[in-house]
Amino acid sequence: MARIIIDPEVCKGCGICVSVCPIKILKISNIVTNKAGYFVAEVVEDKCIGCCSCAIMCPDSAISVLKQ
Amino acid sequence: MARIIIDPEVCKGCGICVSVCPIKILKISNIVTNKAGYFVAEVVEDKCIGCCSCAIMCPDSAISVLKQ
Amino acid sequence: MEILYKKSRMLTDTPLSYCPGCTHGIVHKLLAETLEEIGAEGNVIGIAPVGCSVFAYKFFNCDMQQVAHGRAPACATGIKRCNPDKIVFAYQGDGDIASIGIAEIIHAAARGENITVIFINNAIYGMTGGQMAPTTLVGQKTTTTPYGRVVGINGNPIRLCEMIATLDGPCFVSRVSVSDPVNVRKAKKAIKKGFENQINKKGFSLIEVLSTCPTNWHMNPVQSLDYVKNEMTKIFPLGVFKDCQEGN
Amino acid sequence: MEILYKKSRMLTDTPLSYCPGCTHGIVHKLLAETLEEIGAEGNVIGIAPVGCSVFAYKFFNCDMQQVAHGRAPACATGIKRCNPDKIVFAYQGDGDIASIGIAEIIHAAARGENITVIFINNAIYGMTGGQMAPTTLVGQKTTTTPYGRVVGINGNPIRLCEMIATLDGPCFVSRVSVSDPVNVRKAKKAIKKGFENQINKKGFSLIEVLSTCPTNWHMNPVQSLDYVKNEMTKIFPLGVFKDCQEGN
Amino acid sequence: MEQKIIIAGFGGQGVLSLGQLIAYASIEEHKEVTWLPCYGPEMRGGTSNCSIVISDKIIASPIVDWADCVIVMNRPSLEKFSPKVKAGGILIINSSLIPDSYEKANLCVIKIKANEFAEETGSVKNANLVLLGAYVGKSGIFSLETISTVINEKFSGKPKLIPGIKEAFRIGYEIGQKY
Amino acid sequence: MEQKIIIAGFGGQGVLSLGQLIAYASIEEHKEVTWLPCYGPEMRGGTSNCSIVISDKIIASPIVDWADCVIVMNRPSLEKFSPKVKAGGILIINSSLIPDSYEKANLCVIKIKANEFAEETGSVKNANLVLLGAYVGKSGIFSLETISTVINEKFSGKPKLIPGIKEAFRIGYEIGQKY
Amino acid sequence: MKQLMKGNEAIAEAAVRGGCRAFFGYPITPQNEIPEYMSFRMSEVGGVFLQAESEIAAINMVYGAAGSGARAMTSSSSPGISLKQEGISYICGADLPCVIVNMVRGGPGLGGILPAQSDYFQAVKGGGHGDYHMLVYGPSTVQEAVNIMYDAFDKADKYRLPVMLLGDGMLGQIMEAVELPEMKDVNSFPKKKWATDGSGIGADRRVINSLFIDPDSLEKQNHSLFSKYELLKRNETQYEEYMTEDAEYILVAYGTVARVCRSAVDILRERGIKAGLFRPVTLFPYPTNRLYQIADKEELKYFLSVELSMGQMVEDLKLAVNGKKKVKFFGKVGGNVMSPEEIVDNLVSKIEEN
Amino acid sequence: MKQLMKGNEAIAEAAVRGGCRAFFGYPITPQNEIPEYMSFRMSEVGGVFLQAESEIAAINMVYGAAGSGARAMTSSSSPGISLKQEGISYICGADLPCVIVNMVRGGPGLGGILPAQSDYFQAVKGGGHGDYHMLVYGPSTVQEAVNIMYDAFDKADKYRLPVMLLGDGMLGQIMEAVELPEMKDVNSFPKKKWATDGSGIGADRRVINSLFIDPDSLEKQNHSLFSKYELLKRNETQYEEYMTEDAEYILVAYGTVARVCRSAVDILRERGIKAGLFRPVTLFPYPTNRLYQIADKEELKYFLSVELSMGQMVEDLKLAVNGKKKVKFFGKVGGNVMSPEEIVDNLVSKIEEN
Ligand SMILES: Cc1ncc(C[n+]2csc(CCOP(=O)(O)OP(=O)(O)O)c2C)c(N)n1
Ligand SMILES: Cc1ncc(C[n+]2csc(CCOP(=O)(O)OP(=O)(O)O)c2C)c(N)n1
Ligand code: SF4
Ligand code: SF4
Ligand code: SF4
Ligand code: SF4
Ligand code: SF4
Ligand code: SF4
Ligand SMILES: [Mg+2]
Ligand SMILES: [Mg+2]
Repeated sequence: MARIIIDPEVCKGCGICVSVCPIKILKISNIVTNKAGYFVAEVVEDKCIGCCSCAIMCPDSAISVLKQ
Repeated sequence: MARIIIDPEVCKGCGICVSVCPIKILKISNIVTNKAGYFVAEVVEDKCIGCCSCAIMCPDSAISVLKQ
Repeated sequence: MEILYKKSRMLTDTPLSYCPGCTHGIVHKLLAETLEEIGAEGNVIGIAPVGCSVFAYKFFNCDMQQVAHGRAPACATGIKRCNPDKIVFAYQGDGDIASIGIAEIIHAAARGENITVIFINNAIYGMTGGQMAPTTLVGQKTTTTPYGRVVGINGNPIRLCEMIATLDGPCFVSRVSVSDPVNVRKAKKAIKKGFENQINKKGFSLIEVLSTCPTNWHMNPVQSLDYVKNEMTKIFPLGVFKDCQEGN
Repeated sequence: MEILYKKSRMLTDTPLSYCPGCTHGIVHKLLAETLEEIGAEGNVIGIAPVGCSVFAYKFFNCDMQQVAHGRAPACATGIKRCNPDKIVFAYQGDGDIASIGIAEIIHAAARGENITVIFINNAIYGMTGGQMAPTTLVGQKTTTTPYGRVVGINGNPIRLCEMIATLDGPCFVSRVSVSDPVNVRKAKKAIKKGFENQINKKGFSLIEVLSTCPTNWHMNPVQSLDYVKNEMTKIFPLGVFKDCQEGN
Repeated sequence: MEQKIIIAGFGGQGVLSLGQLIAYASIEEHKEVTWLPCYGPEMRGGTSNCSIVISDKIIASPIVDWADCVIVMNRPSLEKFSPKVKAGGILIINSSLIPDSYEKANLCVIKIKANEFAEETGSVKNANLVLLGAYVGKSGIFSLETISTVINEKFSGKPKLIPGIKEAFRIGYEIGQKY
Repeated sequence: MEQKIIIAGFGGQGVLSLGQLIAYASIEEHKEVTWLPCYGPEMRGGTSNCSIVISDKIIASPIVDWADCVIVMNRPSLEKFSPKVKAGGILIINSSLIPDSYEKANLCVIKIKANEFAEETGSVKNANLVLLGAYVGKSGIFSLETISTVINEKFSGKPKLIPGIKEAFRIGYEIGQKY
Repeated sequence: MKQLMKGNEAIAEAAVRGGCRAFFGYPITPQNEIPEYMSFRMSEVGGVFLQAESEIAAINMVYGAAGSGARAMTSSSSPGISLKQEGISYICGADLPCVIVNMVRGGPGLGGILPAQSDYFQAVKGGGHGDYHMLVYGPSTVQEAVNIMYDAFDKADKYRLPVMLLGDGMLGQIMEAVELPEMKDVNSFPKKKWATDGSGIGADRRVINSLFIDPDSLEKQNHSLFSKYELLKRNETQYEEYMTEDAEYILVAYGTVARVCRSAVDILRERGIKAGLFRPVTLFPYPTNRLYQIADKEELKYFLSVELSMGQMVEDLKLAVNGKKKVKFFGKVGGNVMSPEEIVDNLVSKIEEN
Repeated sequence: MKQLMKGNEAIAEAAVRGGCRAFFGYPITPQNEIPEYMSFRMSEVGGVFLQAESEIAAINMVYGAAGSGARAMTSSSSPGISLKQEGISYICGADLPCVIVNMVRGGPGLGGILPAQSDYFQAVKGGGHGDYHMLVYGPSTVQEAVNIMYDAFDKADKYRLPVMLLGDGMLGQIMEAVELPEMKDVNSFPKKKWATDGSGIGADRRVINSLFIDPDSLEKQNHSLFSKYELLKRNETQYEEYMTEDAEYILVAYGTVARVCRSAVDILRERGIKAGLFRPVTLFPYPTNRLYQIADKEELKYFLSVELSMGQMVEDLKLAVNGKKKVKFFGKVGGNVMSPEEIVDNLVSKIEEN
C-alpha cells in the first residue's frame, strides 16, 4: 500500500497533481488555504497506488510518496 | 577581333587576369609602375578572343573589353 | 517504509518563486534529481539567466552564478574553461537563449563547450509579463502581438534545436516536454544524458524543454499542459536532433 | 565597336581600398552589375559593415549607410520596414555576420525581412590583420590561432548557410564562389536571384560568397583563388540551401 | 483633503481595476489623483497591489507609506499591508477569503464577505465592487452620482454587466455606511 | 642628441623591421628610443610606415612631425613622406623601385638601388639592410659594433642569413659614408 | 480634455502624436507598456512596430530607420540602455535624429526594478565611447513627459541628434490625468535631404557614416558636434524654480524626486524655513548659467542636491556653482524613494550641523 | 634587463606575470597585439585564451571566470568597450575582480583608430547603468603600464572590483625599453572563499549575483560598493608632479599626452615661464585632495587641462579645484596628438589673453 504526503505550506494549489492521478483520489480544497493564501491539494480517498505521477508532476515538490 | 583596355592607374598588379586568360596574352610588367607604385598588367600579344575572363575577374574593374 | 519519491537534496528549502503550476518547477526537479543521481553534489556550478528563473540561484543546492540576460553560455564558457573538471550547467528561457542570447548559445555550441544547457521553451516572455518570444507560435496572442503573431510582421518561430544541430560542435541536442508523467521521465533521461556527456568530456549538450506559462498564456495549469501537448509539439516536435554517441 | 565588358555605372570612381587581388572587388562588381541590370538605380540603399568593406559606402553609386560591426541586418530591417519599396542590401564579412552579428542575421532571416544580404566569407578577419574568424578552417593559422585552429580549443567553423536554411523565414540561401570566371558567373546569378526575390517581395535572401584574403592568408592572389577552390569548398560546399521558389 | 489608499490581493481579483475606478472617480470630481501599481517579479506568485493618492493639491510622491484606507483581498495581503493603515484609518477585509478574525485598536476594520455578495449579483468578479462600495460608504469620499457615471463609462463596452456591478457596489456601500 | 626617423614602403619590404633594428641599436647604445608604426586600415593597399625617435632624454611624443631622416621604399611613400624631412636632413630613396630623379635644396638625398644590391647578397629581402647601412653610414649614429651585435642577436634564429645581411648593410654603409 | 493615463502609455501616445512612425524595442521592466502600446498603435497610424531580438538590434534598427528619414524611437531601461551605448555613440557620430526613453531602474547589474536616477552620468556624460552628448530631459510628471515627448522628434530633427527622456518606473507606471496634444501632420515635417531614402545617385547620393579615418576630418566632425551642443545650451536649456527668490536653502532635483522635493519645500516653508526648489528640466544642457547666477544671492546658504543615486547630478551642480556656495547631497538608492518628511529632516539636520 | 617591447605585448606579458590565467577578447584595432600575444602565451603558462564571438561574450566570459575564482581579463578599444558596459555594470554589481584594458580610439561611432582620450567619462563616471566605479589607471609610458598591470590583479582581488587600464593606440603600438618584473607565483594568491568553484553545498554554497530585488538590500549593496570606493580614495590615489612647487601655470594631463606636456614644461621653463605638470595616474580615484591643496598656492595663476578630448577630465579637475583657481582647457581630437610646441603656444596665448 502506498501513501502520499502533501506539504500544505509548499503547495500552490495548481491542480496538476489532481489532473494526473490515474485513480483520481486528489482534489483541491475549497476550504483550506495555506499561509500564502492558496487552496491546497488534498487526498480524498485512501487508494493510492504509489505511481508517483502526482509527485513527479508537482512543480513545487510538495508531494512525497511512501510505500508501506 | 577583340581587344582589352587596362587602366594602368587602377590596376594593382594582382596578376589574376594573367592567370585566367585562356590564351595567355597578359603579363605583369616588371618595369612600369603606376602612381600607387604597382607594377601593372599589360597585353603582350594581340590575340584577344574577347572571352572577358580577365575583365570579369579583375577585382578593380581595371579592364574593359571591346569587340571590333 | 520505503520512500518512492521525495524532494531532491539538490534543491534548497527556499520556496520556488514561480506561479502556481508553472513547469519551470518540474524542470528544476529533474535537474536536481539528475545532479544527485550522477553524484555531482559539491562539484557543480550552475548559471541562472534573466527570466522567471532569474532566482534559480536560490533554488539549486550548489554554487550558482546569476548572469546578464542571454549571456549564460558565455558565462558557462568562462567558468568551464577555468574549471574543466567541474560540472557546469546553464538554465535559460526562450527569450534569453533564442532572442537576445542567440549569438552566445550558437557559439558555445559551435565551440563544443563541454557544458550542459537546459532551455525552457514556454513560447513567451514570462518574467516581463507576456511579450512575444522568438518561439511564440504563429497566431498566438501576446502583449506585443495583440492581433496574434503574424509571420509577415513578427516573423517565424525559431526552432533552436534544429538550427544548432546543423553545427559540428554540439554533441547532444534534444527537445523534450514535461506535459505529462511519461514525458517528464523522458525529459529526465535527456537531461541525464546531457550531464553524462559532460562528465565524459563529449562536449556540448542542449536540452530544450517545452514548458508552460499559465499566467501569461491566460490558461489554468492543466489547460497549459494540454496546450504544450497539442499545440506546441506541432511546431516544436520532440526528438533527438543530434547525438554524437550515435555517430551522427 | 561593341563593348563586351566595362565597369558598372553602379560603382563610383573612387578606387577600391582593397589589397591587390582581393576578391571583395569582384563581389562589388557583381553587386553593382546586378543592380544596374535590374534597373535599381536611384532606388537602392546599401549597408556597409565593419570589416575591410567598411568603405563600401564610397564605392557603390547609391545611398549608403555604414553601420556598427555585425548590425547590418538590424540596420537593413530598420530601413526596409520604413521604405518597403526600396531595394535594401547589406554587405557583410564573416566576422561581421557570423561572429559578433550572428544574432542579427539569424533574426532577420527568421523574420523573413525582405532584404538581400551578401556575405563575404574569406575565413579570416581581414580588416584587423588576420585573426581567426568563425569560418576559419580547422588547422588554419591566424594571428590568434598561432598553432592553427584546433577544434578542442577554438571550436568548429560555422556554416552559416546550412544553419540559416533550417529556419522558416528565409526565401533563398545559397553559397557561391568567385574563384574563377565560371563561378563568378554563377555567383552573379545567385546575387541577381537575391534581388529579384526582394523585388517580388519574396523575403529574405542570403548569398554567401567564398572569397580571398591574400594579405592575411600570406598567399599571392592567384594562389588564394586556388585555396578557395581546393580547400574552402571542402568545408563550405557550394550550392543552394533553400529556395522558396522551388518549394522547399 | 488628501486620501491615501492601498489595495492588495491575488492577480485576477480585480485589485488594479478597483484602484483605477477610484482614480477615475477622483478625476470625475476634479481632484488630483495618482494611481501606482506594484510592478515586477513579485508578480510571480500572483499577488498584486496598487496605491492611490487623492488630493486637492498637486500630488508629490505617489508612494503610500501610511494609508488612510487599506483594502485586502487575500491573507498574505492582510499580513503585508494591514500594518500600513494610519491610526484612525480604515481596513477593509474580504472575509470570503480571509475568515480569520482581525482586530486592531484605533482602526475601523470592515469585514465583508465580498465573494458571496458578488455571486449574488451574478458574478464573483464583482467582489472588488462590493469592497469599493464599502470604502465609499464608509468614507463618503465620492458622491453616488460620480460612481454611477464612472461605472457607466468604464463598462460601456459590456452594458449587460452594469446592473450587477452597480448592485455589488450598492451592497458594499450600505455595509460601509454602517461602520 | 635627438634623431627622428620615418621609414615607409610596401608591406613586405621590411619597413617595420628596419625601424626595429634602429630601435634595438639605440637600446644597445643606452639611448632612449621609441618606435611607432602606422596602424590601421591604411594597411589595406599594402603601404606601411613607422617613426623612430632616439634621444638622450626621456622621449615625449613618439610622433614625428619633422624628421631628421626619411627612408622611402616605394613611390607613394616618397610623395607622402619626403616633405617631412627637416631642412638639412637626409632622404634615402630605394631607387630600384623609384627610378625618378628627385632633388631638393637643403636636403641630402641618397638614392640607392637597394634591391639590386640586396640581390647580390643573396636575397632581395636584404634591401632594407642596404638602406639601414646608408643611413648609418651617412649619419654615423651607431657604431659598427652595435649594428653587428644587433644583427647577431636578432637573426640568431637564422644564422645562415647573417653573412648576407651584414654584407647588405656594409654595401649601404659605404655608399652612405660617401654622401 | 484630461484623461487618466499610465505614464508609459501616455508617453507612447505623445510620441505617436509627435510624429513617431517607427518603434523598435525589446521588453524590459518597467517600460513594457511602451512597446505594448506601440504594438497596436503603430499599426493604427500606419507606422512600424517591431520587437527586436535585443536592445542592440533595436538601436541599430533605429539607426537604419532614422538614417533613411523616419521618425524613429526606442525605449528601454538601465541594463538595456547600457547595451545600446555603442549604437547611441554611432547615432551621434552619424548625426542622426531619434528619441530614446530610459525608464531607469536600480543598478548596477541586474539590480532592481524600482525607481532610480543612477543612469544620470550615462545619459548626460555619454556612456558610450567618444565625445558626444544627447539632449536629455528629466520630466517630473506624466503631463510634462507628454509635452516633452510631443516635441522631442522636432528637436531631434532640428539638431540631428538623439533626444533622451530619462524617467523611472514611477513615471512609467503611475496613472495621472493628462491632456493629450493633437496629432501632428506627418506631411508637414521638413524634408530630410541628407536621408538615404534610396533615390541618391552620383553627386546626389547620401551617406550615413560615423567613420572618419583621417584625423583632421574626425576632428572637424567632433567640433561640428560640439557646436550643436553650444546651440542646445543657448536654445534648449529648461528649468523650473519654486520659491527660490528668497530661499536660504535650495533643493535641486529632477524627475519624480522633484515632486517629492516640492512637498518638502511646502513643509519647510510652513515651519518657517526659507527653502526653495530648483528643478532642471533639461539635464543636458544643464541649467548651469542660471544656477551660477542664483549662487550669487546673498541670503542663499547652500544647495542640497536630492537624488535617487549615490550622487551623480551633484557634480553638475557643483560645476555650475563653481565653489561660490556649498553644495550638499541627499540620496537614496535601490528603489526606495524618499518621503517629503525625510527630505525635511535631512535638510534640518544639515542646517543644525552648520 | 631592459628590453624593447611593443606596448600591447608588454602589457599582456605583465598581465601574465601578474597572475592572469584567463583572457577573453575580440579583435579590434589598436589593441590586437594583446589577444594575439595571449593566444600563445596563455597556452605556455597553462592558462585560458579564448577569442570570443563578441565583446559582450568576452566580458561575460570574464564574469564567469572571475566569479569562479580565476584571474581573468579582457581588452578592447572604444566601440568594443561600449558594448561591454552592461557586463561591466554586472561585474561591479556582483563584486567581481577582473582587469579591463581600453586602448582608446577616436569617437564617437566608428570614428578613427588613432590615439584619443575621449572615453574618460565612460571609464570614470560609469558608462554602464547604476552607481559604480572601477579603479582606473592612465599610464604614460609602456614601463608604467607594465608596472600597473603587474599589480592590477592584486588590487582587483583585494577590492573585488574591475581595474581598468586606459591607454590609447600610441601606448599600445609604441615600442619602448621596458624592465619586466618576475612571474608571480599563482599559488601564493589568497584563496577566494566567495568564488563559485563548484564545491559549495548547503550553507557553504556561493552565489555570484547582482540582483537585489528588495530595495533595502540593493541600497545596502550600493553603500557597500561606495565604501570600497572610499577605501580606494584613501589607499590607491596616485599622481606625479613635475616642477609644480613654484609653478604659476600647471598643466594637468594623463596618459601619453602627459609625456608631451612634460616636454612642453621643459620648453616653457627654458623660456622663463614657470610651468609645471600635474599628472593623475589614477583617474578614479582622481587626485582631488592634492589638487585642492595645490590650488591654494598663491603664485599659481591657473590650471590648464590638456586632453585628447573635447574636455572630459577638465570636469574632475574643476570639481577638485572647486572655484579656487581658474581651470582652462586645451584639447585635440580625432587622432591628432598635440606637439609640445602647440601646448606651449596655447599656454602662452592664454597668458597673453589675461
Ligand atoms: C538586457 C536586458 N534586457 C531585457 C531584460 C528584461 N527581461 C527580463 S526577463 C526577459 C525575458 C524573459 O523571457 P524568457 O527568457 O523566455 O524567460 P521566462 O521568463 O519566459 O522563463 C526580459 C526581456 C533584462 N533584464 N535585461
Ligand atoms: C564593436 C567592434 N568590435 C570590433 C571591431 C574591430 N573589427 C573591425 S573589422 C573586424 C572584423 C573584420 O572581419 P570580417 O567581418 O571577416 O571582414 P573582412 O575584413 O575579413 O572582410 C573587427 C573585429 C569593431 N570595429 N567594432
Ligand atoms: S502516487 Fe499516483 S496514485 Fe498516489 S496520489 Fe499520486 S498520482 Fe495518485
Ligand atoms: S501539483 Fe503540487 S502544487 Fe500543484 S496542487 Fe498538487 S501538490 Fe499542490
Ligand atoms: S578577354 Fe579573354 S582572351 Fe582577351 S585578354 Fe581577357 S582573358 Fe584574355
Ligand atoms: S586583374 Fe585587374 S588589378 Fe589585377 S593585374 Fe589584372 S588588371 Fe591589374
Ligand atoms: S510568469 Fe509564466 S513562466 Fe513565469 S513563473 Fe509565472 S507561469 Fe512560470
Ligand atoms: S586584408 Fe584581406 S580581405 Fe582585407 S582588403 Fe586585404 S586582402 Fe582583402
Ligand atoms: Mg519564456
Ligand atoms: Mg573576413
